Order: sequence, then C-alpha cells, then structure tokens
Amino acid sequence: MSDQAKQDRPEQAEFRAQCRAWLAANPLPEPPVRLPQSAIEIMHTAQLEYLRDWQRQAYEAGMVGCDYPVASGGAGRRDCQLIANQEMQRAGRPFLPNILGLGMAAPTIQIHGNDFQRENLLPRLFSCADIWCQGFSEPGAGSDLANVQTRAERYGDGWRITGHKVWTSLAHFADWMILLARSDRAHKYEGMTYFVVPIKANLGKTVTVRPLIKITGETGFNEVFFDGLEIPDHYRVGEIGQGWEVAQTTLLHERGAGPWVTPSSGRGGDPERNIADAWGLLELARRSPRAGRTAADDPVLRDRIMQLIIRQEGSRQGARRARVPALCDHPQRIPLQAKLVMSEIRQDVCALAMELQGAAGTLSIGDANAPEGGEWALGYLNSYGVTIAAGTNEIQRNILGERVLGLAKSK
Amino acid sequence: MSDQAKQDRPEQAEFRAQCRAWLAANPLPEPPVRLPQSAIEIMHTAQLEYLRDWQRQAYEAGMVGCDYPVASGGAGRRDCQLIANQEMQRAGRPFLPNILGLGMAAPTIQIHGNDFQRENLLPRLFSCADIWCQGFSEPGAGSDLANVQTRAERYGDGWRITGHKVWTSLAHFADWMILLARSDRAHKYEGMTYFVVPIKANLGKTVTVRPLIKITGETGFNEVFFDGLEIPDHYRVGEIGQGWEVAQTTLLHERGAGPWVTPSSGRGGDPERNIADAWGLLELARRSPRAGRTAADDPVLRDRIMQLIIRQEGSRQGARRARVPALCDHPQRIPLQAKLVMSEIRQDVCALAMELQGAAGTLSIGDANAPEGGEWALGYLNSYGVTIAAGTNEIQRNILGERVLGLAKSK
Amino acid sequence: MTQPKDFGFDADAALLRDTARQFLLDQLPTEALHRLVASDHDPHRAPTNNWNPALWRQIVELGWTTVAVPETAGGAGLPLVALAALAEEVGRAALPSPFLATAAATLVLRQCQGAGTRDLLGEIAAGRTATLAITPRSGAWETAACDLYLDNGKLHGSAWYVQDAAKAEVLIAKAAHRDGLALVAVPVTAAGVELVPDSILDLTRDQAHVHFHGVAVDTAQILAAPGAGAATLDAAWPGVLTLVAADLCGAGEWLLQTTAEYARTREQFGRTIGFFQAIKHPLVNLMIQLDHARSLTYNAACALDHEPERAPALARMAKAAAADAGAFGASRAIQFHGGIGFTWECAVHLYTKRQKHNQILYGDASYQRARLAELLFGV
Amino acid sequence: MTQPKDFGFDADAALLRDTARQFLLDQLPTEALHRLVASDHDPHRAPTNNWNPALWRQIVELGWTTVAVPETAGGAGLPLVALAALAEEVGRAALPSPFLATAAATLVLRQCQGAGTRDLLGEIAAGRTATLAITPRSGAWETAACDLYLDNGKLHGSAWYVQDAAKAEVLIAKAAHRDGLALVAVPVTAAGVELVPDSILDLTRDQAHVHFHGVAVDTAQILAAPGAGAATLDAAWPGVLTLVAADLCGAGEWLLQTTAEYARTREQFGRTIGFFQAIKHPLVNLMIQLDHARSLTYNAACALDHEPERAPALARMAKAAAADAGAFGASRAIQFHGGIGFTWECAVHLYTKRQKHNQILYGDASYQRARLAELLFGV
Repeated sequence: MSDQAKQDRPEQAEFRAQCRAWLAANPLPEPPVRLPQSAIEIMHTAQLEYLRDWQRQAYEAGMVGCDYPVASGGAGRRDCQLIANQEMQRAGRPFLPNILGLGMAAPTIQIHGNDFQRENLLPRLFSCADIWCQGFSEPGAGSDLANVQTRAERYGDGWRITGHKVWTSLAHFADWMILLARSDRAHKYEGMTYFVVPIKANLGKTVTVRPLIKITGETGFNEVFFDGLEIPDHYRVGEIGQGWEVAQTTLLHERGAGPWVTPSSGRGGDPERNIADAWGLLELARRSPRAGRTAADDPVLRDRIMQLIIRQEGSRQGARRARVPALCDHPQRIPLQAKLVMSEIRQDVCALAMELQGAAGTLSIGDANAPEGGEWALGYLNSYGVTIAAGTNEIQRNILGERVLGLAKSK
Repeated sequence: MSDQAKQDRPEQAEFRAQCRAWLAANPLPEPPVRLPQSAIEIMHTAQLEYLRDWQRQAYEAGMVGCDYPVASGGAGRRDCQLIANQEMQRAGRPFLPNILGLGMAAPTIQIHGNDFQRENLLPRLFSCADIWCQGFSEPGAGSDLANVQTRAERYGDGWRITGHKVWTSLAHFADWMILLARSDRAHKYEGMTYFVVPIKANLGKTVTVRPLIKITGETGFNEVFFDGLEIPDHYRVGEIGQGWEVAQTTLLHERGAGPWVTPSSGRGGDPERNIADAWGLLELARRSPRAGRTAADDPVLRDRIMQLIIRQEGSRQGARRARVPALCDHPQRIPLQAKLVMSEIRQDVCALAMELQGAAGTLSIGDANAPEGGEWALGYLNSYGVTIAAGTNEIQRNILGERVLGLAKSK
Repeated sequence: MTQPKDFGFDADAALLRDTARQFLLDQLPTEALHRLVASDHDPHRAPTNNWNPALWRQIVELGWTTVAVPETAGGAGLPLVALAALAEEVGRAALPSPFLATAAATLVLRQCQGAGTRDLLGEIAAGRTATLAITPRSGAWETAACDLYLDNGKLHGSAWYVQDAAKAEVLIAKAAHRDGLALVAVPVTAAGVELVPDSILDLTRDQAHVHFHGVAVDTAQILAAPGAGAATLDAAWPGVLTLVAADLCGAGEWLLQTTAEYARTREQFGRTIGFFQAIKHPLVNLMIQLDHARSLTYNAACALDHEPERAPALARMAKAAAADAGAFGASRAIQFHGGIGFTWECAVHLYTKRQKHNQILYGDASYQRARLAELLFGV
Repeated sequence: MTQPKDFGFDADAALLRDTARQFLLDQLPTEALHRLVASDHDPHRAPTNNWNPALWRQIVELGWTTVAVPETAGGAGLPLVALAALAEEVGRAALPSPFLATAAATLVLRQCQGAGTRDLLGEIAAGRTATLAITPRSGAWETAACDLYLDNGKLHGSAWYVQDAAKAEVLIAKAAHRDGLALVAVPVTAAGVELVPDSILDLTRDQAHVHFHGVAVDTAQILAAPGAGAATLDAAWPGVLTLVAADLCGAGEWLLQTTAEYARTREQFGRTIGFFQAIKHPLVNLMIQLDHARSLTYNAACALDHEPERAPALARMAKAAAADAGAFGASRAIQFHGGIGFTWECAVHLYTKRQKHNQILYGDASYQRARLAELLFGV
C-alpha cells in the first residue's frame, strides 16, 4: 500500500480503491501526437481531442469534480479529489486539459456564481464538453490588474462587453471565459464586475481571438478582442462592482492556494504534481557525462541538486504543514507562497538540468541527440510563463510582505 | 621590479624609489598593543598614539597628502599618492589613522573650502596633529540623509550649532568634524549648509560625545550632541544652502570613487587595500581540516572561494578599466559601484572564512585556538559597518539604478 | 512505516509548546536576556557562561527534560516533534541553558544498551544535565573521528567543542578502544577531568574542550560497549541534527519578526522602510526559507518516530535548510536595522551570533548537503 | 611581463570597435535580426542556418578577420583586446555569422607550426571561414577527449558540437594519432566529410556534428603534428574562452540596456516599473556582474599578449563571470519584460537563447571555476 493510502479515512480508502480499479481496467490508447508539457501549451486540435476524451472518461468514472455538489455536476464527496489526482498521476495518466476551468472557473462559480451557472456550466466544464479560459490581463493591466479597462456596459437587461484581453491561454479552443471587466469608470476597485462569457459561439462576430506565439515557438495563448459582445445579466458572477473581490477567489486558486481553501479540483499545478521534479535530476546527473566522469560525480553539481531537492521537499512538507494549524503561525503564510515557490523551483530545476547536460544542453526539442528529447530546455523557457503569470512573482512577494508581514504597501 | 612599478612615469618611478628607500631605512617599532582592523575601530589611546606617530612620520617623509598643493600642506605632486599607498602597503605598514580626514574631509575642503581652511587645517590633518570625524548621520537621517535636523542658526557674524549626530566614528578622539547642518527649515535640499567644527576644544562645554558600542563589543563610534556650539562664518565650507552639494563630494569619496575623482588620499578603503582579501582564503582553506581532508580539497568550498576571487578580481580590474574611458560606457558606472561591491565582497569573504574554519569558526577573538586569532569573525561582524554606513548598500543600488540606468527614483 | 499527517503534533505537544513559549516570554524577555548575557562587551573578555540556573530549575519542573525520555525510564516519551517544537521555542528565546546539550545527550542515550543507561535517562528526566563529548580537536563531525581513548578502564585524551560544558553534570563521551568506539558516561566532577572554557562568539551558550587525564571508568558507566559506539551514535545523529535545526528555525523566526516590526515602524523618506522592496522582498525570501526549514524539521523529527530509515536524509535536509535560513536571516536582520543593528545594545547581535554558532555546529549547510548527496546518490 | 594600463586598447582598437558597433546598428537592427532568424517559430522545425552572407562579405572588407592574424601572415596583428572588443560588438548585435568560429580557429592557428599554417591564416584574413572540430560526442571540453582518429593519412570518426559548421569552409580538426593528438585542416568539401546539422535552441548560429569517413589528409594539411596538438590547443584555449566571454558580455549589455529601457517606459500602478526596487536592484546587480565580467575579459585578452603564463587562469575567470552574468541577465530580461517578454515577437528571446548557448559552450561557470581552482590550488 502506498504512503498516501495509509492516511485515508475509510470512505477515502474505498474511493481510492474504486479509482485504482477503474484506471487498471480502462487503459488509455497511446497519444496520436506528442503531448505538450501542460495544458496551456496545447497547440493542435489532435492534442486537445485526445486529452478532452481522457478528461471526459475520467469525469464519467467519478474522478473529476467529485468534491462538488451533485447539483453542480459533482459527486458530493469530501476530500476525495486529491485522492483521484494521486491515483491518476500514479497510473501515469496525462494532465486534464480543462485546467483553467477546473482550477479557477469552477471554484469561483461554485462560491460566487448563481444556480443557473452552477447547474448548466459546471457539469460541462467537468466533462470537458466546454473548454474554459480566463480573461483578466490586458495590455495595460498586467501586474496592475486593478487597471482593467475592458468595459461592461448595461444594455437592456444585459451587458455589452468591449475591450482587449491578452495572455489568454486556451482561448483558441475555449467555449467560455471568466472575465473581469470595468462596469464603472469612476471607481478603481469598486468599479469592476465579474462575468462568464461565451467565446466560441461569438467568434467572428463580436469576439476575435488572435494567437500569440511564445518564446518556445509554441502557440497556446492569445489576444482576445471584444467588440460589443452582448450577454444576459445572469452571466454575471457576484454583485455589480464586486468583481475585484470575486477575482481574488480566482487568483487564490491560480496561485496554488486552492487546495487549502476549497475542494481541490484536479488541476495540474497542485503540489502533488510537478512536471520538472527535482528528484529527476539525480537520474539525469547519472546519465550526463562531465569532465571524464558524470555530473553525478561532480560535487558542485551534487550540491546544487541537493539544494533544489531540499527546496522542493521543503515546499511539499510545507503543503502538509499548512493543514496542521497548530504548526502554522499565520493561516495564509504557506498558501500564499505556493505559486511563487513552485514556479521558481521549476525554473531552477530546468535551468540546472540544462547545465547538467553540458554540451547537449545546446540542443533543442526535436534533435535526435537531445537528452529526453529536449524537454528540459522547453520546460525552462515555459517556466517563465508561470513566474510571470497570475501576478508576477514580484507581485507575489509584495502580497506576502504586506498581508503576512504587515509591511507598508509598495505601490 | 613589481608589476606596479613597471607602469610608472619617470617622476613616479623616482618618487617610488624615494618611498621605498625611506621605508627601508625607517622601520616602525612593534605596536605596544593589538591594533584594530581599521581606523574606525580604534578604541584605546595607546592604539591611537602609535598610529598617529606613524602617520606623522609618513607625512614628514612626503607620503601623505603629496598630491595636494604646497599651500595646503601637500607636495604638489601628480598621481603619486597611489604610489605612496602601494609602497606603504608593500612594506607592511599599518593603516593611517586619520582615515576620515584623509578620505573625506581633505578632498572636500580642497575643492569647496576657503584659503583659511586649506592653509590652516589641511597640514595638521595630513600630519595627524588633528584627528577628524564626520557628522552627517542623525537618528532620523540615516539613509535619508537629506532629512538632517541639526540646526545651524545665524549668530552675529557666526553660527550656532544645535543637534544630535550618530554613528560618528573617531569622535571620541577628534579635534575637528565635518558637519552637515540645516540652516533653513523651509527647504529640504537647499536648506543645508556644510561646516568644519572644532570638537575637542568644546568638549564638556557645548559639545558632548557619548560612545556607542558595536556588535563586536568594540567602541569607536559615538553620538555627538551640540548644545549651541558657536563657530565663526569662515568655518563654513561652500555657500549657505549649498551643503547638500558639498556633501556629495564627501560621499563620493566615502563611497570609494575618490581615486577617480580627485587625488587619492592614502585612505584605507581604496581598491589597492583590502583587509579581508579573497586570495587569503586559499591559504586558510589549505590549513582548515574538513571531512578528513582539508577545506581546500572540498570542491564546493573551492567553488565558492573561486567565486569570491573572481568577484574581487573583477572589481580590481574594474578599477583599472575605469581609468580607460574608451572601455567605459558611462563615466560613473564603475566608480559608483566601489563601496557597494567592496563592502559586500569583504562581508562574503569573512563569512566564507568562518565556514572554512568549520568548528573553529565558533571561536572568537582572543581564544588561543581560534584560527588567525579570531580576526575573521571580528571582520565579519565589522563588515556590516561598511555595508550600512555611507548610505546603506540598498541606497547605493538606488543611486546606480537612477544615475546610471536612468530608472525612476525609488523614494 | 509512514508518517502521520500532523507530524505527530498532538494536543499534548501543542500544550507543551504553547506553555513553553509563554513561559519564556514571561521569564526571559529580550531585555532580560541582554542584561543576562551581554553585560560585558569587551571582545577580549575571558570566556563566559552567563545563564540563569533558577530559570532552569523551573524548566525542569515544567517537564522539558522528560519529553524525550521514554516512559519506561521515567520520562514522558512524547513524539519527537514535540521535542523539536520545544527546541524551536528555546531558539526563539535564545535561551542560555543546558537544554539543547541535554536533549542531544538524551537522544544518544535512547540508542544505548549499557546497563546504566536507564538510570541515567531517569536522572535526566529529573533534571540532571548532560552534554556530548564526541568531537576531536580537528572539529571533524564524522563519527569515526576521535581524540579520546579508552584503555584498561581509563580515559586518556581530549574532546573538543563540547556544548554548554560548564552547565553539564555528565559528559557522554565517545572513546576509541581497540575493539571499536565506545560511549561512556563521565561525571564532570570525576578525578582527572579538566574542563577548559573556549572564548566563543555566541553569548548565549558556553563551550569548552575537555582533557581526560586517566579518568577511571567502571562498567556501569559504559553506555555502548567498544565496537557498538559508532552505530549507536549514528542512530542518534538525525535527532541531534534536528534539534539544532529547530533552534535555528526558532531564532530565525525571532529575527524575521523583529526585523519586520522594525520595518513596520522605522521611517525614512517619509515612509516606513517596509514599503521598500529592497527590504520587503528579502524578508519574504527569508520567510519562505524559514518555512521550508521548519517544515523539514518537523518532517525529520516525525521520521525519527515513524520511519527511522529515512531520518538520516531528512535530518540532513532540515539542518541544511535551517543553517542557510539562519545565516541569511542573521545577515539581513543586521543590515535592515541599519546603524542601530550594528550596535551592542540592539538584541539582534545576540541572535545573529547564536545563528552563526548553530550554522556551524555539527556541520554547515554545504557539509550536510554533501552527506545527503552520498545518501541519495548511493555514494 | 606585465600588462599595459589600458589593456592595450589603443586608438586603432577603439576605431575598429566604434566602427563595428555603428556598422551593426546600421546593418542589422534588432527588427532585421528578428526577421532574419525568427521567421519560423515552430519548435519542431528542421535545423536552421539563417544568416546574411552579403553582410559577412562587408565584414570581411571591414577587416574584422584580419585583426587576430599576424602581420607576417598578411593580417593586421592588433592586440587581442581589440578582438575581444569586436566579439563584444558581435554579441551585442547577436550577429549570426562565422565570426566567432573563425576567430577561434584563428587563435588556434596562431599557435600552430605546420607548413600550411601561414597560408591558411592569410586566407582567413582574406575572408575564408573556419571552425574548430575538436569536441567528442560526450561533449567533453577537455583537450584529451577525442572521437576522431588519424591513421595512415586518413581521418575516421566524428567531431561534435561544431560551431557554425554550415558557415565554415575549413574545419580545424583535432585527431588522435598513435603519437598523440594532431591538428588538421580539412575543407568541408573534402571527400568523406559528412556534416549533420543539430537542432539547437540558439537561433543566431548553427551547430553540427561531422562524420569523417576516411577523409584523406596530406602533409600540407597538418597544422600540429601528432603529439604537438594538445600543447597547441592548450596554448590557444584561453583566447577561445575569452572570445566567448566577450560575446556574452556584449549580448548581456544589450539585455541590460533593453530591459532598463523597458523599465523606464512601461507603466504599472501609475509609475514606470523601474521605480520598483524589485526591478531596479536586480538590474543594478546585473550591471555589476557584467562590469566584472567585461573587466576580466579585457584583462584575459591583454594577458594573452603580455603575460601568457597568467592567461589560462584569467580566461577561466572571465568565462565564469561572463557565463553567470549572461545567465542571470537572460533570466531577468524575460521576467522583467513580463508577458511581452514571454512572446516570440519580443527580441529578448533571441538574446536569451544565445546567452544559454554561450553559457554552456566550452564549459559553464562552475566548470571553469573547477579548472581555475586546479590552477590556483595547484591540484
């Protein structure tokens, strides 16, 4: 029995056994194309359709959204999503593609949305019938998110949306978007309202999606232009003027605090998963030639690998400690670190992996001689997406310094 | 012939030979007490008198202030002070004790002072007949130096000084102080005036010096209280209201840019001298046991020693490059780095030295078994004096970012 | 075996920790600590040993010395995470006391098989103080390194870097014998024991080297027979490292909170200095480092109880993380306090010096990582 | 010998450098560079070799390829600090060209004694391009490591990580012979030479591995006789490292200035982001690192001319400092450009990838420091 299973309550143990049995009985076919490193790098329809099919099966097997109420399309379980995640990972299954829906839209809608949204949108989100994206950032509102300029104007009983969002991962495939818009220009924070908006249904009409290219050369994120998109009022999430508050729930989940705040949601970024695992450096070092021996024989590189393993384990044990209030001085102290710490560890792990490879670190994805197909170099470049997105890590440090240490606001 | 000598112009070569001959012919007696690591840690009169006597001899031999005009007590030479410094160091002579006078007061008076000050004060400064200190910082004006509150009020033809200075090194021995005071409360930067003020002559009257104790337990810096000290107007340096501008000259020298701005002045902090030299770590590592061998056999420590040697050599070669305008993109770029870089290297060298010593790094000065008498640990603690003083290194980074990179002011 | 979710930190442990924290806040506020240990600022002063034995007697009454002693030997036998949490509070208060040395000795004794072990553990629970005398003059932390010899029932040689030696009543000494290493209990008052105090940087403890001039040892004093000493010490070692890590975490948290408080109140340029990211961001980095170190410390402590086979690696991780966090925090605390941080009167230096000592003690961060790499790479 | 105060950077060198900088600004502004090398963004594209041969012909006319060629061989024979300054400009422009590879080959040729050496140097001065083929499949940078064999006048085996191979006309190949290493000049068009391009991260150069299928070599092609190759290459190596360090410094400076410009103009929270010390201070740290690396690079270049016995250590210092500064700057440039820095359209990625390549090339910073430690510790 695994370490994880040892800690289960009886109903969790039973659920874990169900997951394990289903996964054993229902193997996935080999992917028809190379899969990207995470959902936000999905470029091709063939990748998406394979992953979407997998998420649908996982949902039907009760492993997605299972901690949500039945009315929202969930299974009404408690503390079981983490178990499903562990078992899916243990079985070597790929990530779930609807990451932005599962990780951000679903908890926000569950907490702040209305019954219409919960009952109609969440089941299709969990089953991957609908793909979701997030419309927060704008050209002039990156770190300064409260500077959002996209307008939501009253129009009869509904709203008309006009503006320009950027860095919108998955928008090129998305059916729906969670949107932060300005409903009142007179107030900065109190002038924002939060919506769910249909994207695909309005493409070529009032919605335009223009793909952006990443530094890796991959596509997967986009600019989205709204030219008077009309939506009914029941697509609003939370009260008028409360958008900033609602968005905080989304951001808390985006930044990795989700598992400590609300039912975890099977997203890729939780502490149980790590694309670039520091422990993987041990094996890479053993295989990498260096100065006549291997990188594993180089004490300086060993030291740096140990530093990263220690940081990663520190972060993992921190996730465990955050669930033991008696061992935490401040409830937000560890949760607010999650995105910051994980993204920087990932970046440093990938950078060190490239160094371990020596000359072969020059090779890129697709080269026949690149160690592990060049995935480390690609991972290194993609790691900046995470250190920049969801509030740059500089902003994360402000938040920690201000909310946890009580220091004066830096802006 | 040394490397340094190879680069001399003929008149410099002649001067170097003179210095060398004099130093060979005039050995110093052994000090009667342990000498501190630098002038600002002089605690006892016995230390001071020994060092003062040495500076007087060096002055009489033409090795102090020699690039200053004859009217200021100098020898009217050009580019010779550096040579004198090199030769004094080469001969193993101790530092000159009047460091604050030589390094800061003298160039400021030479540039901004009047004939009275140059002719009467500088010769006694060079000969160490008078000890000098610097009265800039106050309890509420540390990094924010422009917040100086010590008042200079007009009084007949003179000025009356009232206020409170802190972190005043050498004040307990000082005859004179360079003082930055507020002559006009209505203006922040334009409201300051710069003076030279007699300290020792007014002790117990309008001047009180209270010693402070450093984290090392050493004394050597002080609080100075002025209770209506009266001085004549010809003790003013520069125009009324121009104190901030005059102080910039002092600070430029304090921060190590002096050698590139005006004749170097035999102070301890110039790039030719370094109490905690990274190269010294090689020998320390060879002597320090570690894991059954020596620290010199530990590749991780070797790597860290190399990092420090490289930084130190980078800084030294930078000092050389700063004198070759064609190889510098911006004239202030390297000079403004001097204090910041040297102080952090020194701190890191001392910290690494303590680590190299392993268990023996726990021992303090005076312990019979402490490597090199515990000087490294003392040097480590004292290094914070330099990373904090003369504008903390955080302030130095602001200055570099703003003046050299043109970034917006951070305050 | 696997670890409990809560690191074994149960209600008893929480009560012990909370009581300890309040006790130290009440009994040894920072100003009292400064008066106690920093009255003589002369760097050339003779070796000192400033502590408060009356406070120690109260601590014994509070039961701190029973925590790691098994119930079978008259102790409380709490999970080791409780001991780590207690060590953290000791670090937070920078308490000068024989607590750490005695706790380390206790952890070693728990692994011993010698006849007198149980009695000695019982005495420790009741307040007898002890310390390890296991390090050679070279300062080598490796088990095999030894300058003390057991020959014909007598101890000759020396032990160095003995922690809080002047506060200890019993030395747990490692001695080389022709059959291998042994562990021996030696009262400091035994004939032939000569204790020479060291001058050290840390003002909150004492340290000494001890010469053994033919000190007679009888069978009852043998805690681990010749040949059994190395394995015994190795088994205890993760616990000893974890204790030091915990002390580093506690003192590190004091430095973080004290510096944050200064940054919330000290004004420059019309703002409290915590406004400036040059202060704010390093403090956040320190907080993250401390959180990692603290989580790893509980993890290592819990492993000692629940998966001892993993404890050696996990304790190396904890000590490495805590040593780095300790050094970084000590450095930033002085720097961010500015001029006042450079003065003797500001308590920051007491903690900074304690952190430097603990950073070094039993191996600094890169030493721990080198040992960890041997475990993880299998060489 | 000792170094001149000005690193030997005389008026000729300054003119050459200033002219080069302006030429590259005029002829290859960043937008043109991006069009040239980044038109195909598919990460799975076939290996590419995007450069501008017409620009290269102008560069040859400007005399860049004569700089390091001795006057006796028809070159300009300038101080090597001039070559370093030129390499810095090449890095600043991220110029795709055979300049670096040819300059490295030139530095090796300067150490060669073979009969054909002088003629080849003359041809290089006149514009013939060359590159080193000296690295085995393992990527080992050590002189002795070799997968290419010279036997009975024929070359068998392979050379890997050959820089800008698709732009080179001559390979300077290192080959193992029973009498020791030899250096051989091989035209890429020679029968039996098979060049296989690599897919690499850096878009501003090409790289290949080269198979030698019994390539015939005559005496005139032997640049260093069997047994003489190792010493020859070792003598040239400090210069080769210095070239890469200079390229890193130049590209690093571009990244610093470009990011500073962005920080002076991009607004968030109603201020330009350079106001924030989270941006300002790392940029200052980068500037300091770059200044150290650049000073060390000139120092190493000057040592090659004036005190070759110190050049091996000084070149290791320069490459180590430049590699660290390069990596740090590349990382901060992306991060501080925020979302836009993560896009293909922003030229930062071109420089970042070039920095990553040069950071690795001929050994990264920790590799250089390990070799430096061997020199300084004498082991």
